[in-house]
Amino acid sequence: MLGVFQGLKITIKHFFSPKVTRMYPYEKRVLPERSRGLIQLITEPETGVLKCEACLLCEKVCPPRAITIRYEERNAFRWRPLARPKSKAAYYRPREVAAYPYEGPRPLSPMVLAPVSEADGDDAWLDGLLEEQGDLVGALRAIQERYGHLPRRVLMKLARNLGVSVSELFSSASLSPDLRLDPISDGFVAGATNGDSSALVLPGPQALQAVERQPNPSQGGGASGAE
Amino acid sequence: MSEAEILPGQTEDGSLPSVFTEEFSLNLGPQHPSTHGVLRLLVRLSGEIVVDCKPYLGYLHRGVEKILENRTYMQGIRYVDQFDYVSGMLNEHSYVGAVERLMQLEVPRRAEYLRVVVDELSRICSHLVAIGTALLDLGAWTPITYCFRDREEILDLFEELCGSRLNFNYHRVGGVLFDLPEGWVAKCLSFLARFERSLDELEEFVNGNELFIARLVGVGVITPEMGIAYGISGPSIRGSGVNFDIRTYRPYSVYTELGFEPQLATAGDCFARYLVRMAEMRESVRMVRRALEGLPEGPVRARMPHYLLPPKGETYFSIESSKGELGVYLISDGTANPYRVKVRPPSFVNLQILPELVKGQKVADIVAILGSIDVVMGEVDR
Amino acid sequence: MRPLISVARRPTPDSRLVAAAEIVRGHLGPRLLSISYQAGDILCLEVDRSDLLATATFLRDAPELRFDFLSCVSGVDMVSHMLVVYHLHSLSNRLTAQLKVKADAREPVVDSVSAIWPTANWHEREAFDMLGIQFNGHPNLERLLLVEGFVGYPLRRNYQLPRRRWPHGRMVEEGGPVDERS
Amino acid sequence: MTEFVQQVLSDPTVQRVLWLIVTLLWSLLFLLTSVLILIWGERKVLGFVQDRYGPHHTGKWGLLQSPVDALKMMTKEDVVPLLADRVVFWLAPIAFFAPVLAAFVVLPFSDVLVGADLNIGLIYPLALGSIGVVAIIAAGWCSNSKYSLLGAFRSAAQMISYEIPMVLSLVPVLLLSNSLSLQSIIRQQEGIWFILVLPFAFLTFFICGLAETNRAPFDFPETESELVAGFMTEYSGMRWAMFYLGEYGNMIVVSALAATLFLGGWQGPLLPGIVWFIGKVYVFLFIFLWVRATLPRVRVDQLMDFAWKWLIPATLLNIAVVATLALVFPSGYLIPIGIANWLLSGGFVWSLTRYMQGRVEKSKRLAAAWAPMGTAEVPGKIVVAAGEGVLARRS
Repeated sequence: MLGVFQGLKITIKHFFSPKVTRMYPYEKRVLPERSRGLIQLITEPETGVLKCEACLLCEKVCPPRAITIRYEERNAFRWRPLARPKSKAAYYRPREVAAYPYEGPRPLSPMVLAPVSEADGDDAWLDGLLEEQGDLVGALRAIQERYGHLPRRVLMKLARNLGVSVSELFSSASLSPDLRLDPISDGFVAGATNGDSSALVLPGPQALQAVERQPNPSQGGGASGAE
Repeated sequence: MSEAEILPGQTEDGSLPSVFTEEFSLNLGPQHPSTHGVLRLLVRLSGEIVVDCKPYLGYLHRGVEKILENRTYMQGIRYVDQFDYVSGMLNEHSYVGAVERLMQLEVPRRAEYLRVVVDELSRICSHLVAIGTALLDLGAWTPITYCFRDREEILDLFEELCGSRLNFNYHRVGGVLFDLPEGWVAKCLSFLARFERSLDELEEFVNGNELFIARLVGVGVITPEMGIAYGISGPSIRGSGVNFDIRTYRPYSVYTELGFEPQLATAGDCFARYLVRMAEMRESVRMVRRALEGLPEGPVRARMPHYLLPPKGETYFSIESSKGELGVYLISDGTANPYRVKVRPPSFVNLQILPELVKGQKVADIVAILGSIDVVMGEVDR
Repeated sequence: MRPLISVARRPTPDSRLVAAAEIVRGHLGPRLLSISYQAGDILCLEVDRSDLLATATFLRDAPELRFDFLSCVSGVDMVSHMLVVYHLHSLSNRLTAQLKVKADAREPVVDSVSAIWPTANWHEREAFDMLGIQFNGHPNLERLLLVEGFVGYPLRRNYQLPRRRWPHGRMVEEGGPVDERS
Repeated sequence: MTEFVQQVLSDPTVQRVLWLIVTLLWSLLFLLTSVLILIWGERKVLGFVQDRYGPHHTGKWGLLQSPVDALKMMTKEDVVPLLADRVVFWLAPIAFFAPVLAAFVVLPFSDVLVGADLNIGLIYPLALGSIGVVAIIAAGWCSNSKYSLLGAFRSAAQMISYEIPMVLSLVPVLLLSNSLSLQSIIRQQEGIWFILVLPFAFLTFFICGLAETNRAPFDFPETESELVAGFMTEYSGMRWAMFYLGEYGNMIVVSALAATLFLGGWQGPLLPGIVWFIGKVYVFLFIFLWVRATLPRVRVDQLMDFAWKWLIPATLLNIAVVATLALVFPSGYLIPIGIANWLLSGGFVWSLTRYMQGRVEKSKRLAAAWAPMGTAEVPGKIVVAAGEGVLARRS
């Protein structure tokens, strides 16, 4: 029983020793400088210009392919002279900031939006659209026929014309099933890699491609042989 | 008496035995507080005694070996990190070591020393979790909180070093990612001093305690022959006196320079394995201290091309992870992606002996034995 | 493409490994298809499928070799053929060996070594599970990690991940194994 | 009108009935408040032992934790399994809680404040304790589930096999106080508390108390590893709370008994009797919580072994020793009995430690036969001899 009493001695010592709990919501820990927690778009501290230049490296290197970057050409003000004439500076289209209802200074959040570039595509036909169609859904269908889907840029211009928030347009567009908000894409195709190795009898690239097309013996057609 | 009417357990002449017992099966897991992760054990009991035990695996199978074939070497490190999620650094070291061995690459000495420091700290984390949860399954509520309190300090050190607390992504082919931030060495050395005192306290708490001895001694005995036949490695086999530690069996990195000594116990039961893990933590503390004191100057990473193209060929490289021999059999076909990565996870192999050990023991011992073999399901199911 | 990294000259194998190689070559003779050293400290052997069991028992029982610790059994799909690789440690002589066996690409059948090294049981079940390699004489060869009703062998080169397409905004999966349970 | 009331009040039977009502109210009040304190105390003590604060967000120091739990208990749905035997299902929690409340009548809170100073005061609570066993088996049987039946039989076996040493360990106290009524036992301890004279009896009594109430090292019915929650698996809501109340009530009864028998009940220099008594009860309750936070669970067969092979012989030996010494020294028998008892408890503790060390040595001897296997570059260092236990020197 001596061991039991020794155990009790230790626990009573801990009963009176200082505690290590950190009251999370009230005391937060200062994260070390290198901590890779939240992925954020950061802006230049002085000018508030986004640091991201849409080099799309993060999208390419992300192992689980979790990052997709949509970028637009931006020729607004830049501090650094353009290394290449046509810079791919980007801004990241936030969700509803365009419909920011309040006047006055906008909160400078990293998701800052630069103004919608006016001179892209002939959107003059948008202005008289509502009168022709008579109702909003008709206008949206007209846009759909023209572009194949409802591009966000056009929707925002339409909202600006109607003086209404874009989210109303979004909600009405998403109500009807045939209106599409995303461009049609052919999806993700996974393929095996190729390559050969002399030390090993590895299949050549052509052999691998040839193999890809044949179905797995136990796959597709009927019950598998091995079962 | 026709065949159909004989009840189970009934003798031929039709008389029922005095005590009419019937085996029944009990499902431990997969959502079970004391199986470490999602492991399901179908156990057939007759009263208290376990008649048969059948583990069911695959609940955490993510198909990492297939994913690794579609990722470049650099991207693969993130996936290898998630095998044994309580000691991330050791997994990375095995994958990165395999690629370096394939490329016959000389890693700068400072990087090797940093790898030893980080690996041994990660081993301490893993052993703390192993011992804490094993004792929790026996019903002792307090040791696990002492273990996790110390583990938090190590995770803070890792966060300062490489930025994250679970998926570290710190090892790179040819070295390590960052050098030590200033003030890190002092923090680490002070932690080691505090940690040794809390290890003494934990040992005082558990070693003499009659209840722990009653629950752990003589339970789940692995004889050396049985252990080697079942391919057990790590603290589980060193608890039976087999001197098989990859750091001295096939020395890699700078362990020989740091004078590493494998820790053995003789009894081969759950208590011996617990003692080996405690001794290994003390050895790891010595290793980290020696590595930090003798840290050579120099670059932290060899000069590597951005687009890594290892030569064609195959290699088998294994390190001593906290659970045992973590081997990586790598076949590369000269392209940016490995052709085949087969990982030899120690928990997967050590778990194979569980049904063997549990037959004939009591129900309450299943959890004690499982805790002493120290299995992490992320590594078993890959 | 010129290797960017200076590949150190091939390290010379250490003496004990060479001695072990002589013993193996002496015993197996013609049946030994190839013998080589990998980075100087692993003895690589290749044997035909038929005399795998004989070689395995020899490697385990020969007094100078005593490869009693089977570290890992891995299956590899080389498209032209299926490869089963055994990695062995000899705890008493501190040696490591690698034994390779080729099998047919579509219907791979290999003898099971679980009688010699009991640890091979789950290794072989996993190889069957992932690559469809049949192991004769295995106590209970069934799927280990994948679901019982899973169809197809994922680690085979011709295993096609299901392709995802988004016609009209709804995700559709084509190709890939047909799960007979659904 | 008033003399009628006086005339009624003066009637002894009416007085006794009124007094019993007062004791019922008083013991209910004491039971419920201390259960509330215990619910909060258990989590706080467990927390403080583990270097953390325990409940903190409900109320100032988490003080509202128990009312919140009670509220949760009431609002939770009261599930009755389909094929359960409804009557027994409804009756079992009551049968489990009633004896606990009944036992309060005999506890001496102060020299005046006692329900009924029965002359069989000591046996009464122990007898009520065994009714709890019947309730447990009923609960296990009627919830019609494999786990609860197994848990119920295990708990029943445990409580029965620990009741015997519990009663036997109290016999020496009777020998000294030669009276069963608790008040007189307390008065006997005027000069010296029995814990100083009979430490061995106290040690065995406390261990059996732990087992009686399914607490600390002996709480395997509620082990999450094998049986989900023992006989309480199918209960929920208020019914489960009744079992919970019953368990804490049992704890209070056992601590109260220990306080009266060994620490001299309401005796104490300055403060009034009742404060002393409640203080001592809470000291023992703290020990219950402290032991639960420290020790692991014991296996079923080890539990039975310990009871039958260690506790019962030990208590019988204690009775024999105390009885003979009482005969040999008819007058001043306190001192020799005290010395003998201290020696006995020291011997018991030491022999238990040695027995456990023996098992460790045995497992090492078995392993000595194995041939050393595996040669690495560096010969392995044998870890400190496997578990020399508390006497281990750290190499």
